Amino acid sequence: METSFAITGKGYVIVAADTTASRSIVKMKVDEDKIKTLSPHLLMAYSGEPGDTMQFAEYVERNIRLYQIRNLYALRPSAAASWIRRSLAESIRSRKPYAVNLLLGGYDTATHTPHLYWVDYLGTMTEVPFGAHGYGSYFALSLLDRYHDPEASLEEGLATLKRCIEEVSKRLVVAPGNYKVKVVDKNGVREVEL
Amino acid sequence: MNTFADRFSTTTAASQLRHAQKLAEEEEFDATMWGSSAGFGSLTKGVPTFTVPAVPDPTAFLRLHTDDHADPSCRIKIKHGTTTLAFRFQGGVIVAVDSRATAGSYIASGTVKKVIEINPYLLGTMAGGAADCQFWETYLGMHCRLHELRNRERISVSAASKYLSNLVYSYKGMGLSMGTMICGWDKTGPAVFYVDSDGTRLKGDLFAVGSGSTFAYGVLDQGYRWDLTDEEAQELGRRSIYAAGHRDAFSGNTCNLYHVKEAGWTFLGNYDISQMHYEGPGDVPGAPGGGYGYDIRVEGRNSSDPPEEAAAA
Amino acid sequence: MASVYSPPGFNFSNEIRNNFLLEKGLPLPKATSTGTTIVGCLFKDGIVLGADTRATEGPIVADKNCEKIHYITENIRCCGAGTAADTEFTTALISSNMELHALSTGRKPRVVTAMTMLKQMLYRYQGHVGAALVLGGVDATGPHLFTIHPHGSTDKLPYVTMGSGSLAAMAVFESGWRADMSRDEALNLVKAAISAGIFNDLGSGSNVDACIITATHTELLRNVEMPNQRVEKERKYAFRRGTTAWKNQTVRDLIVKEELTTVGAGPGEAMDTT
Amino acid sequence: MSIMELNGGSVIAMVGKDCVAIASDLRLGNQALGISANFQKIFPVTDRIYLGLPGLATDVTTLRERFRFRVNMYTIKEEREIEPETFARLVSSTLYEHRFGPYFIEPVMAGLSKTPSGGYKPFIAAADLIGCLNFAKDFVVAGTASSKLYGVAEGLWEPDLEPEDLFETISQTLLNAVDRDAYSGWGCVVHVITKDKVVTRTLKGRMD
Amino acid sequence: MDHFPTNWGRPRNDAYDPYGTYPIAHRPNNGPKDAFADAVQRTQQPIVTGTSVLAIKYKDGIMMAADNLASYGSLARFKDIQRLQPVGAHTVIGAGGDMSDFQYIQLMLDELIIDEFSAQDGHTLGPAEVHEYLAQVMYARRSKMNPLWNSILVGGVKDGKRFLAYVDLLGTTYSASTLATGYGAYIAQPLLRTAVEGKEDILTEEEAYKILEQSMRVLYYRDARTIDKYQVATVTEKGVYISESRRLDTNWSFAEGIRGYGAQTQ
Amino acid sequence: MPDMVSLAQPQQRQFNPYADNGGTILAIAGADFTVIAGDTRQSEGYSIQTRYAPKVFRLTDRAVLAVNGFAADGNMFVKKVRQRLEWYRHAHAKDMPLRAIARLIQTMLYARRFFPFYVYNILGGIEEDGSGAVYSFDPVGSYEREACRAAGAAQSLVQPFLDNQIYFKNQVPAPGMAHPVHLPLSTVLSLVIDSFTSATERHIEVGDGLEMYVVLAKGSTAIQSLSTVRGIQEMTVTEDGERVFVIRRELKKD
Repeated sequence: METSFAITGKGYVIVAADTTASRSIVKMKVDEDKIKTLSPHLLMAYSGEPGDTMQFAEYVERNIRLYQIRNLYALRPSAAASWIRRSLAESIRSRKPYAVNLLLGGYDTATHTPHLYWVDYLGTMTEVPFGAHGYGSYFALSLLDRYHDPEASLEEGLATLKRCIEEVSKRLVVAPGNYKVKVVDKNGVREVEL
Repeated sequence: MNTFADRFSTTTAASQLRHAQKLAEEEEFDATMWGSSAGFGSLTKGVPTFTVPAVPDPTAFLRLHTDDHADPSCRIKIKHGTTTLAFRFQGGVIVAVDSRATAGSYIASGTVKKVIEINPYLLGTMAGGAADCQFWETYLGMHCRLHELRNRERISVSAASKYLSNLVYSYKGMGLSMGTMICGWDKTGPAVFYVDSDGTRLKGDLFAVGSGSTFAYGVLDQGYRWDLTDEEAQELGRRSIYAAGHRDAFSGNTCNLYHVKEAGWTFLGNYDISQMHYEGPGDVPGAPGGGYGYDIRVEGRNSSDPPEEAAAA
Repeated sequence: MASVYSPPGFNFSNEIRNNFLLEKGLPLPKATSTGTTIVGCLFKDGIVLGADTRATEGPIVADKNCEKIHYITENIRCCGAGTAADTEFTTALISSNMELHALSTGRKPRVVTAMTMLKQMLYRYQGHVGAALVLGGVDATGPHLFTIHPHGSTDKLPYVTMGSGSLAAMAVFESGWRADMSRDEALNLVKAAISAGIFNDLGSGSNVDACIITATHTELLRNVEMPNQRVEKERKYAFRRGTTAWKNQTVRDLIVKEELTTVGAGPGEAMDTT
Repeated sequence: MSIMELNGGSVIAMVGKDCVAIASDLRLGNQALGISANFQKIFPVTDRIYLGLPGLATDVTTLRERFRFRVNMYTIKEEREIEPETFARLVSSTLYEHRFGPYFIEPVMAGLSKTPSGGYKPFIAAADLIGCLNFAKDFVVAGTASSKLYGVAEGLWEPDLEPEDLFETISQTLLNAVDRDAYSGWGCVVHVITKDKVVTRTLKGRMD
Repeated sequence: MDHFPTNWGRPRNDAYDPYGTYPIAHRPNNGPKDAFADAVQRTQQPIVTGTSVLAIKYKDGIMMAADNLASYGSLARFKDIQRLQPVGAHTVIGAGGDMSDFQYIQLMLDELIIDEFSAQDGHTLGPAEVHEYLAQVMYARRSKMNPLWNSILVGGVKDGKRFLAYVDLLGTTYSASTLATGYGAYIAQPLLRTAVEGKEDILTEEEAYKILEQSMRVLYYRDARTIDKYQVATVTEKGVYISESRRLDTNWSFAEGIRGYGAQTQ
Repeated sequence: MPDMVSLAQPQQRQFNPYADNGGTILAIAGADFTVIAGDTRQSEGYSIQTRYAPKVFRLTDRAVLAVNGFAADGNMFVKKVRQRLEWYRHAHAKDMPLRAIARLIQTMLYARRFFPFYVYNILGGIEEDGSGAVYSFDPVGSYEREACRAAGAAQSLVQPFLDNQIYFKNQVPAPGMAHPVHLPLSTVLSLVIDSFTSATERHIEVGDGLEMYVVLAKGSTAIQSLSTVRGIQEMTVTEDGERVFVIRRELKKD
């Protein structure tokens, strides 16, 4: 079952998503990257209806890129999140809605602050210090309530993330095996190994 | 109940009259029941009897008329219990529960006792239908006492839980809902058994049951070790129930904490979950001091990371 | 959203999403409805309309003193029962259409015109606009009283009732109505009919509103009877200041403070304004 | 579980002496799971009008944007600030436009309206999800805890409360009502609007 | 037991199991959703039915009225059915609902009275006892899911006490100074309450009769299952008296001026 | 499963054996008294069946039971409880103590686990130690002892109000002061009346009349505050023990 986490820390956001692509009861692929880099300082983890996820992520990616080309600078995280939410809220009113849940992690280079937005397929959006989607959230959120520190260093942040992943694999019947983890901070986006 | 079928099998006026006069007699309580044990008299003689509606599918009838969380239109609301946990460690068994009962979205009570004190050595927890747990665990308590009287020794936790499991299994599919942990200390040491209305019975070290159980597991698993000290274990139980009470809408209000040791169980206290959020559980052993709440814990800390010169400015 | 003005008519953009949520097993919430007793009757000089003032959401009273007698034109009024928003907007729409009609024809509006507009509109929506109406007024052709059902059927009778209390009110009319009553007799009868609804039907309650329309004059008697005033409470419930614990406070000052600083003129060098 | 209970949340507004107050809880849930403890449901429309939007969270944001747009258009076209009565009608007609396919929001409005003599008069109103307005003289409520709020407010509300007393009454009403509702809570925010200032306080409410 | 919060409650429509891996107990059940709306009294229904019964208290006792019609669906099937029945010397019962069930109840009550008589213990059954007995029978039958499909008014006077109460197929009971069953509860009850409440000890027999007659007339105007032929029962300290059938005089002159339902004027 | 066989003869029919008769009940325990109250309206759907149908019943001189939900089930249940209490009195030559009645009610309700009584019960009275007590039940018999409880149609309106006024929930006491643990009888009676008038305003199924039973412990001083109450009526049967009173008030009838 799809699971994604995101955690803010001192000057960064860690976004992690499982790498399983499944159809019905079959695992189609185990190294799928479900985190899109939307702009130099913006990451988006997506999960939900297969097909919709990819299509929507690419649609968002292209539009954010288009904005950057037109205006020579990228949207700030809050503005990007707002636009993405609007796209989802309008899509849910259309005949073929995107059923996609998102975690948007970005680093605002103007205020030097990391931002994390929790967005669901209905277009519900809220800014959170940490967030999760999928069944994993039922285990991870209380864990993060307990262990999350907004001023944690990257190493500490990754350790907390590891706790979440361990907990989910320990307790969730359909726990995913592998995760891809990306970090966004003032230096931009990079992938990290756990 | 066997007389149930023939009671109205003939419909002549005379028999109808006879039957109507019989109505003064309680159909589910016969004369033996008003003995000195005031109602429990016949319970000790065998399994209690239940009235079943005279429809082809009594389960469907019950499902139609009593509520589940999803359907607000069923007006016979049965109280639901929620987050409970119990774990074994070197110092015994810790049992911690919340105290909220909901009927639909309405919080029917915030003071429910979800730990049922079966006897001084046995505790049962309550998740699912409140009445199911209260009734059957009380009933279990009576049988544990009978066991003591017959065998001149305390019933083992294993036997007690097996007894309960067998009881509720005979009602499987009838609509009972209970998920309970039978916790105690017997010759084998501390023991925790999970018993539910499906008939599952599991021996284990650590269980959490109810809608908030996932949140409790999140904290519990991370802090659990076999060699916890008593204080650490108690704190872990409190902290896990707090976590569930905070995140889960159907759990909360207060946490009741019990510790089972060789000499029997002790009740350690009742802790308000909101108070734990803001101020912590108070002056109790194992408490770290300060509120458990995320916003309280991280107050004044923030993630923004301005460059040195900007921070100085 | 792109345009400043919305196109006229209903907007169905949420329909697909809502159906989707419905399929997920999430039932739609209920709109405010007026269980309601509304009545109207003819008398010698015109029409008396009446209504109770309770609006409900399920078993909860949402509004204790709402207005159910809606303005159509000066000499035509309409009582509404059913989905509250529908009665409100349907009558408002027809009211403005009547005004336009009167302006374009240059004649005083007639009750049948309003009735036809209402029934055509309601029929078009096939009962989905849940308005059950009692329409009454006096025009050049005399007094008229109609009921209009949500599906668009109409009735023309000397005394009519609608809403959940309609049976109670009708019983009063059936036993008390006569042709050619005086104004006071008719008003008392309407009050009795509404009261029967208020006291015997749980969907109706609070006060009695009435409206008397004659050829020359329309008189709205808002809360003409108030039989259900709340008794004074046994205790006072004002709290000691500081009872509620709060974490933080922000104050948004709405007074723009302007301070006048004179520039370039020291004391004693004030400008001579004489 | 109705659609209104998907995300939870409740709002109440009360009238005092020359002041009004509007308050809401801060929970955003995904059914039983709490997601955020800082989800604002009350938004300033003008200096003296506040709008509470309890209901489905995606519609909270959508309608918030929509109303801001419409109020801005009004201000530009009319060259004046919108009055609460007018704003209530704007809300009502926007919702009724979606009569068949509604937004799952039951708006609550509180504000001070200008009187011809230059003073200010308290104004509160609520609408159901298809825009039926309810102008009350005492209090209006909406959201998942509405029946609880009705009960407590009916007991505690008194006429002519001073701003500070109104703050106590509305806070006590809201806190106790949401404590009996599984889908509302996680802290509350109260705005007390008087003619020269708006005081916003975050309450120390139960966090379970 | 399923602990997962989102799975609590009834399975949703989208919960299905394409691979059939779940055991039977876990299969979703998409039965009726609303208990109180769907489980309405549907398959077993009354066949030949009587409609309203009205009763009020007055100065000397109880007065009860019911028309003589037994309908078969919308057919006015039997027009001379008596729906008021004396029980013993102090009581009268009036029934709406299924007439065959009512006749069965009559039979049962006859036996009861005979039993009581043959005991010869100096006691007789009064209205309160008859009502209690009926309530027990009706409640027991509803508990067997095999109800007697009636709503019954029981009225009487014994030992100087007036008694008037209601019992229906569910065993629900209540008493008040004015009672009505069927459509009477909606149409006649408001009139009766206005006319009687607070005046129970003042109303004379003539006044009481006028009130009931007027209510029967309104019922005849508005309840399509009522005819204009009815009986009135009076119970006083002297005993039970059930009148012959009477006719209502009715007035339809208001209809002469009505033309059409809308814009028609001729 | 012994004795669990339902009626064997095939009967295919759908008949709803339940109805909802509205109304609200409430009970508050004090230090040495308990107040148990209920409105007297019985309704079904939108029509009022009667304006006076009692929902609160005296069981013994120290126990009063309030029932709410489906009226027929409620009346039958009270009758059965009274019968069991009568049996107990014959067997033990004393009235059953309150906490035993509570357990009795649980087993009686649970005996109908598969065909529940649609009844919400609140039992109020005086415990053997002389303290006031309230026990509240769900339809299948789970119960707990509390200090105050509202049940029925308007429970969600009344209960949070009582939380605030009886338990002082969410109220910070004035500096140096503490909230009282028990309220005096006169205050409790006022709160009960205000609860019901508030519920009448906002809930259509509540109204017509209010019946408040007051159970006083032996030698309770709260009796003084009852002397000025208008229309009070004593229901006590035994002497030198607990005393039961009933107070009636009108509520709005719309």
